[in-house]
Amino acid sequence: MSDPAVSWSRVRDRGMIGLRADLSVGVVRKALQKACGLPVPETRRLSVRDDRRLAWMSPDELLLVLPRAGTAPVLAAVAEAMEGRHHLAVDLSDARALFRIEGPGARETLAKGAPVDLSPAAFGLHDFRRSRLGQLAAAFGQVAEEPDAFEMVCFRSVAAHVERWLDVSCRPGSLPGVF
Amino acid sequence: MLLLTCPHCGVSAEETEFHPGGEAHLKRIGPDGDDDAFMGYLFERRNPKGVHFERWRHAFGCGKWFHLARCTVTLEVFGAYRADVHAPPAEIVERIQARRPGWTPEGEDA
Amino acid sequence: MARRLPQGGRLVDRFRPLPFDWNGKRLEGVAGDTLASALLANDKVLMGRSFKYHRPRGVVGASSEEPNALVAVGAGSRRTPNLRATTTQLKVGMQVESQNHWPSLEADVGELNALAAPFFPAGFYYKTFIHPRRAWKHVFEPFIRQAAGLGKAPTAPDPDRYEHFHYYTDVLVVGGGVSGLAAARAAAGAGARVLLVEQGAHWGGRAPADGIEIDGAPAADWIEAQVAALAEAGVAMRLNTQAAGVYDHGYVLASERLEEAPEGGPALRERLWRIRAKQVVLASGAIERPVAFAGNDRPGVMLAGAVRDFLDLYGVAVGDRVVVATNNDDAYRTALALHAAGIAVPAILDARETPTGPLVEAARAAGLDVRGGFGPIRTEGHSRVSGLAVGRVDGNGVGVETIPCDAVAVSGGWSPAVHLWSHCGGKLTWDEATLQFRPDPKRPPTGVDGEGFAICAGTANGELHAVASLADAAVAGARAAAAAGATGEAPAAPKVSAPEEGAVVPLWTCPAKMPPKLAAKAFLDFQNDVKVSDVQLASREGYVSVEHAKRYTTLGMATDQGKLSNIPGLAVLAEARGAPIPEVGTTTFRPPYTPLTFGAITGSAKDELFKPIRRTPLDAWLDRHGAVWEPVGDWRRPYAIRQQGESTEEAVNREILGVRRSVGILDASTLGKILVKGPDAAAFLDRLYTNMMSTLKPGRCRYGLMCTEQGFLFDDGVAARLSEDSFLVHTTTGGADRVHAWMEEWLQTEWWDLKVYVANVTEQWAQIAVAGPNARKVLEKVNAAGGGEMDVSKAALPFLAWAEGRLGAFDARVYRISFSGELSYEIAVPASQGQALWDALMEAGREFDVQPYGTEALHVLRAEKGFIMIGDETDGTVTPLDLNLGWAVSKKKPDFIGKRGLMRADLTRPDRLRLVGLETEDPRVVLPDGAHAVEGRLADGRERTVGHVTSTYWSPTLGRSIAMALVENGPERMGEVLTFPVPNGQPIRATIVSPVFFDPEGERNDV
Amino acid sequence: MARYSVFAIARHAASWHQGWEKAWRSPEPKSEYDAIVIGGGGHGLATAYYLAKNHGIRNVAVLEKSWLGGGNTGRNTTIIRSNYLRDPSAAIYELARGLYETLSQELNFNIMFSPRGVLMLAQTEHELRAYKRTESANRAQGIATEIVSPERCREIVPILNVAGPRYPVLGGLWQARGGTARHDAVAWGYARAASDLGVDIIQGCEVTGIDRDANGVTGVQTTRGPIRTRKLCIVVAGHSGVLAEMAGFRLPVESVALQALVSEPIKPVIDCVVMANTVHGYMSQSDKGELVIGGGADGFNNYTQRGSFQHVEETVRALVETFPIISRLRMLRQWGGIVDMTGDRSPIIGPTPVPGIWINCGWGTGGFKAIPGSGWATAAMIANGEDPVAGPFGLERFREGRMIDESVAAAVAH
Repeated sequence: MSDPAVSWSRVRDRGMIGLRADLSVGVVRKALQKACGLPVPETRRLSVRDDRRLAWMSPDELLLVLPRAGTAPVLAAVAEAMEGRHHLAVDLSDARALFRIEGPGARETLAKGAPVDLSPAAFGLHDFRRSRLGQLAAAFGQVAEEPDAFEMVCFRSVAAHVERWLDVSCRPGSLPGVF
Repeated sequence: MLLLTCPHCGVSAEETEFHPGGEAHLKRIGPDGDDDAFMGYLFERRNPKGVHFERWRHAFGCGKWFHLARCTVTLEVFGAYRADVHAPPAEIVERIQARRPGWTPEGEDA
Repeated sequence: MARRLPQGGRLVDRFRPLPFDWNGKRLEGVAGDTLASALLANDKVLMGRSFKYHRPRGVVGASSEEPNALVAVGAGSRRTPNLRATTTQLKVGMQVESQNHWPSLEADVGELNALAAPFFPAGFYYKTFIHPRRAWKHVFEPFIRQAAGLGKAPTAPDPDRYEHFHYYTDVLVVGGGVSGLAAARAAAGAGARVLLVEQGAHWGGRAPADGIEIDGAPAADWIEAQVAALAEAGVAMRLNTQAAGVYDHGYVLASERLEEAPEGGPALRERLWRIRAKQVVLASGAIERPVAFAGNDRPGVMLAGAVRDFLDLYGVAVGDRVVVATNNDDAYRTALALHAAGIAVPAILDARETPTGPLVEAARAAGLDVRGGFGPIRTEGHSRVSGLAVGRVDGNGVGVETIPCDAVAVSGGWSPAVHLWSHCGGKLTWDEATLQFRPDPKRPPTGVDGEGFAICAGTANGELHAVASLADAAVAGARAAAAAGATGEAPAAPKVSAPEEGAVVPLWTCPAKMPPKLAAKAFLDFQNDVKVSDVQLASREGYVSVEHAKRYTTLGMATDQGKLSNIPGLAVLAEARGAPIPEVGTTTFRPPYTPLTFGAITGSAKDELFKPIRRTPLDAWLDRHGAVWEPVGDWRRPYAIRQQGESTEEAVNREILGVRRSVGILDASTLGKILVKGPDAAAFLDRLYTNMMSTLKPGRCRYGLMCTEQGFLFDDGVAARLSEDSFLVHTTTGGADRVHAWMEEWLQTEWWDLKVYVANVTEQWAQIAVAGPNARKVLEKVNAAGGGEMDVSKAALPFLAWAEGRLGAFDARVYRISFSGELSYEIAVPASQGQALWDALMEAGREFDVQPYGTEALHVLRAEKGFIMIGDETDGTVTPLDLNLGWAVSKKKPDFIGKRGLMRADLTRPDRLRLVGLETEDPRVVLPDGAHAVEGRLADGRERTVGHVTSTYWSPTLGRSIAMALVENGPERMGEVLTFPVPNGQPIRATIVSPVFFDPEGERNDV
Repeated sequence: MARYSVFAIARHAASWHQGWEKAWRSPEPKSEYDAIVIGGGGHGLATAYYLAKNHGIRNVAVLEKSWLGGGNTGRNTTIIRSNYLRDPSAAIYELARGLYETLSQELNFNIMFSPRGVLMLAQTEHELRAYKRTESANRAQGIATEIVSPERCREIVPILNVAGPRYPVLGGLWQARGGTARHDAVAWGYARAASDLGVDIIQGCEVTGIDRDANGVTGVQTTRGPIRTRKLCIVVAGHSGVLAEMAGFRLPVESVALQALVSEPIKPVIDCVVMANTVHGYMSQSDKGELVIGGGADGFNNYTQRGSFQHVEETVRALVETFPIISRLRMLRQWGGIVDMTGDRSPIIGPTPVPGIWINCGWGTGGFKAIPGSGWATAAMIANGEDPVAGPFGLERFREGRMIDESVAAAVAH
C-alpha cells in the first residue's frame, strides 16, 4: 500500500556492463560511444537513448544499462573497439539490482534515504548521483519528468532490503510535501 | 558532520559519503628502510592543532581517493586535490596562507 | 484558583471540549490547549515533584524552558515519560500521569527528603556513604537509584514509526515568532531558498499579547499576512518542528512532531529533518529569568511572560490574586493583561527604585500598586502559594508585609536563547547594560569556508525591544541571504510601534544579599533542587570553575538543560567568588536544544530494516530446506542445513561425513571475487600477495596470502589467472570489500603509475563447491544431462587448474580448488543461474546421496586438513610464518606489502606462538574455544600461558576431537603434552601434533 | 584536612554549611619542584597522588591549563572493567579495577564505584569464540569473568532483545566485578587527597614551553611563569602530540573525537553495563537515572570536542535494536572528547627520548577505567625508573612491532 503520489518497481529484464577506461582521452570516449550506442555522459550525468542508459560513475568508470539480450554483443563490441587500449569491461547484470521510482513524490521518497539535494532546482532530468540510500550504497538518476521518474541501482544481495525500505518509505501520507 | 567537495566528481557531499584515510603524502618505507624510518612511516603521524593534509576516499560516491587540506581546530577546509601527487599544489598552499598568515609548508615539516 | 475565563484565548476553541485523564481522573480541556493550559483550567496547579527533595511543583513557564511540569503520556508500549506539559498538545482521550512520587502526587512520602534538606547540601554524597564499603552498592545506591529518575520507561517495544528526511537550503530560519517571520521575509525577498521552522503549533509567538503594532496593523493581523505571503513566496514552513542541534558546516537536525497514533495502528510519529543550510538564522527568541527567593519553587510562582501566555493564548487565569515581581517593564504587560481580564493584581514589586515609562504609568493609571525597590522575600503556603512576604530588595530579608495571593508572576529579565548558536562553537559576550549573554557576532560558528554560517536575529540576538528586534531580524535575514549567494534586494524591515521600555536592573536573588536561612530555600534549578546556598557552598569549597560548580551542584544538568537556571546560577556564583559575571564565564551548551527521541534518530532503520542482510542467490532455497543461519560479515550463511527432527550438531556431522564418503555441495557465493586487469596486473599482485603471482600460468590457480604493511596476515584466497593481463582474486567472505578498497587505495594513492583496473564482481556470480570422492561423477552427470562439453577429468582439469565453458546447460567457470581436502570443484555461474545449477547438482547428486553443507561443516573439514581460517588462526597479530606458511612468503621478491614489517624484532622473535595441532588425551573431550595452555608461574604468581586454542572441533571423520593452537615454539615441541585449565573441572591434557589430521599426503584431492 | 563523614555533614548543617574548607589547596606555583605532572585529569592527579603516597615524592605540582577533570575524565561513560585479552592490558586494568574497589575509603571521598557488572554481548559465532578466548585468558590472569548463556543475559538485563532478527544474542562475557564510578569525583577525590599529602594543585596554568639542557629536561614555561624540575610527566590526553612537539619528539598518536550521550533520567531499567560491540553501542544507567551511551569514534584528526552525528546515529540505532523499549525515550545531551589513538589502540606509558620526561597517553577510548592503575604504575616508573605493569607499554614497542592489540580478529571467517 503506497502513497498515490509515488510508486516503485523492481526492473528485472536489464543487463548491466561495468566499464573502466581513461575517459579523458577523446579516442576512448569515441570508441565507447560507438560500442555502447550512446554518448559518454558528462560528469554526474546520464546518457539516455530509448532503453539504454550510460551513467557516469567516476572519472574512469561508466555503467551501461541496457536490455539483457544486448549485453553480450556490447561486451564484444567494446572488446573490439578498445582493442589494444587499457580498459576493463565486465558483465554486472547479476551483480546489481535496478529499481524505478516514479511520481510527484519520487524525489521526496529518495530524499528520505539519500543525503542529496533532490529538489527540482538542484537535481534535474538526466542528473545522476552515486550516494547512499540509508545504510546502503546506491546510485540513481532522473530518467523522466512530469511525472518524475528515477532509476536506481544497488547491490543485488541487498535488493530485498531496498524493496522493504521502499515499501516503508512510500507509505501513504508520509511525504513531507516541500519539493 | 563535515561537508566535503570531491575534486573528482565535483560534488559537495555529506561526510557520510566519505572515508577518512589519515595523513597525506606519506613516503612508503620498503625493505631497505631502517627501523626508525619504518616506525615513522607506520605510526608517527602528524597530529597538528591547525592545518592538516589528509587523505579521504569518496567511498559512497565516485570511489576515488583525494587529498584535503583542513584545519583540525576550526574544521575549515582550505581545498581538495588529487591523490596522485607528493605535495599540495601551489594554489592550495596560497589559499592556506591567505587564511592562515604566517603558516608555511616548511613549518609543517618541522 | 486557576480557571478558564469566560472569554479570551486566541489558540483555543472553547466550543470543542477534549476530555482527558489526569492521574486516572477524567478532566476536560478544549481544542488548542496544551496539557499545561488544560490542567490549569482545571485548577490543577500542582503538576509534579522535584528530583531530589520531591517538593511539590507547579508549572513555571509556558514553553520549552519548563523545568517542573514533566508528565508521562500514554500507557504500555506508547508510554512516553518526561514530556513537558507546556509543549504537549492536548489530544482527546489522552492518558496523562504525573511523575516521581509515591503513593500519589498530593501525598508523596519522598517529600520527607525535603525535611532532611539541610543534611543534603550540594555534593553531600561525595562526603558520605563512604563506610562501610559494601553498603554503597547494597544499601545507599539502590535507595538513591529508586528515588532518582523521574518518569518510567515504556514497557514494550515502540509500535510507532519514524523517518528521516534530507533537506538542503540556502537559509534556514529557526523560530516562527515575529523575528523569524521578518527574517524569512527578508531572506526570501532577496531571492534565497528558505526553510522556516517553528517549535510550537502556531506562528508569531508572543507578539500579539504584547500589544504592539507592525506595519500599522495589530501584530496578530501582520503575522497572518506574513505567513500567507511567505507561503506564496515559496518559503518552506514547518510548525511543530524543533531545531534540535546545530553541527559542523551548517548541518542542522530538526525533529518534526507528526500526528500521534490513532488507537491501535502504528503512526508516523516523528520526522527527523537532516538539514544542510548555507546560512542559519537563529530567531529562537529569549527566555525569561526567574528570581531566586525563599520558597520561589512553590506552585503558583510562575514567570510573568508565561502567566500572560496562559491568559492570552488559552484564556486561562493562573489565579485570582496575582502579585507581580519584576526588574523590567515587560512584566507590566502581564499585570495590565491580568487587570484587564478582571484578575486582582494586589501589587507590582519592582526592583527598580523609581520605575517610570509608559508601561509603568499605564499600570499606575489602572490603579495598580507599584512598589519601587521592593521584591519577593518568601512565599507562604504548602503545595500552593497562599501569600507572599515582600520587602526591600536591598534589605536584610525581613518581610515588611505579607500579601495574600494565590499566584506570583516573576520576571528577572530576559536572556536570549543562544543555545543553538553555541552548539557549534559560537561564542557569547556579556552585555552589562542589558544584563545578558549575547551572541558575539565576531565569533560565530564557522563553516567549511571558515566564515560564520549562523546569525542570531531579534530577541535571540539580545534585541529585546520589539522595534529594534524586528529591524535586527530583517537585517539578519538579508545578510544571511547575501552570504548564501542570493543577489536580490531584501524588502524593507517592518515598521513597529511599541511603548518605550526602561532599563533593567540586576535581580538575581531577593534580597540581593541573602541570609543563609533564606539562601537554603531559594531555588535556582527547580528540577534538580539546586539552591542559592548550594552554589555558594561549591564556591566555598573551591569548585569555582563554572564547570565544577555545575557538576558539583548539578545546576543546569536537568532535562531543561538549565534554560532557566544557568544565568541566575552564574550570577550567584560570580557574587560568591566576588568576580564579575563575564569572568566566571558560561558553560557550553550541548545539543540537543530540547530532548530528541531515540526513535527519531533511528528513523526507519529498526527491526528488519535495522541493518541490511546480504543474501546469496541460493538464500531462499537454503531457508526453505532448514538452514540455521549465522551472520558472516554482512552476509547470512547457513551454519548447517537441518533435516527433519535433526539437531544442529547431528546435521553438521552428517554433512561432514557426506562430503568425506560421497559428495556435498556448498553455497560459496559469498567468497570475494575481484577482477584485476591490465598490463601491470601481475606486477601489482606480486606486490599485494606475499607470494609470487606473476609466474602463474593462464588457466591455473594459486593460493595466496595478503599481509598488512605491519606483516600481519589479513586475508587469503585463491587467485586464478584468466589471461595474460587479467586475474580473478578470491578473498574471504568478510574480506571482499576490504581487499577491493585496499587494491584501489594502493593503485590510486601509491602506485598510480601501474596500468591496472580492478572490479569487485563478487555478486555477479553464484559459486557452488562440489566436494567429495564422487564430485567428478556429479559434474559429469550434470554435463551429460545438459549436453555440456566441458572436460572435468583429472587430465583436462587437474588440481589448481580452472576452465571456462559449457558445463551441462550452464556457461560456467570451474575451479579445481579444495578447502576440504577432497576432490573438489568450485563452479561459478552468473547469479541468476545459481538456483538452476544448484537444482541440477542436487538432481545429479541424488544417486550419490549428495549433502548440502554449511559453514560449520566447512570449518571442520578444513580443520581436519589443518587449513587455517582468517579470523580463527589469525587475530591481526599473526604472521604467515607463525602459521607455518613460510612457503607462501616469497624470498625472491624484492618487496611486497608486509615484507619490511616482517623484518621487525618482535616478528622475528624465536619464541613466537606458532601453529600446531592438538589431540586431547581423552579423544571424546573437545577443548573449549580459545582455551589457554599454562606452564609454571609468572613472577607475580599468576599462571604463565604458553599458547591458546584457535580452532577446536569434534571430527566425525576421525571419531575424535581435534584442535589447532598457537603455542610458543610449538612445532619444535611435537609430542609434548600441554595442560589447559577449564572452568570448574579437571584441566584438559592434550598432545602437540601436526595440524594436518587427515590425509597428510593430500592424496584425496589429487585424483 | 578535615575528614568527610555523615557526622561532619550534620555538624556543618547546624551552621548552614558556612564552615566547609576548600576541597584542595590552590597555591601559587613554586619556582621549583622535584616532579611536575602536566595535566590535571584523572591520570595526572592519580600519578601525583601515588608519587606522594607510595614513593614519598611530595614536592610535586600538577599543572592544569583549565579546570581539573575537564578533559576526558569528565567526558567519558565511566565504564570500569578489566576483561582484556592481552596480559599487559589485563594487568593494568585489573590493578586499576582493584584499586577502584577501595578508592572511596582510600581517598575519603565517595567516588561511587559501583561494581554492578559489565556484560559484553556476543552476537556472532566469531565474537562468541573471541570472548571464550578472552575468558580463558582472564582465568590465567586471575580475572574473574565468565561466559553466560543468552537466557542468563536476559536475566541480567530483562530489557535486552536477545532474539533480534539481525544479530541474535548468542551469549555474553560477564565480569560481575566491573562497573561504573562517578567520573568527576575521581578527579576531585585524587586532587583533594594529593593536596592533603603536599601536592600543589595549580589550575589555570598552561604550559607554553619545555626547557631542556644536554642532560634532559630542566623545567617548563607556563602562563604563570617558569618552573624548574628534573622530572616531568606529560599526561594530557588529546593534546599529547602538542606537548611532545614542545619537548622535541614525536608520538605515534592521532587525536580524534569520541562522542557520548545521555538520555533523560528515568526510573531504573538496566542495572549493569552492556556492551554490544558487533553493532557498536554500549549503555548503562547512572544513579541519576540517565542512560549513559557511547559508541564509535571519528576517523579523522579533530580537536573540536564535537564529533560527527552519524556516530551518534549508528550508536542509537544499535541500542534501540538491542533495547527496544528505549525508542520513545529521548537524548538529553551529547558531547565529545578528544582521545589519543595509537597504532595498536593501547596506551603509551614510559620514558621519552628526552631524559627526565615521561609520557602517559594514548588511552584511546578506554582511559577512565585505568586511572588508578595508570597513576600507580606511572608513579612507580618515575620513582624507580621501571615498573612491571607499565613496562610493556613503552614507546619502543612500535619500533619492534610488539603490538598490544585488543581488537582481536582481523577479519571474519570464511
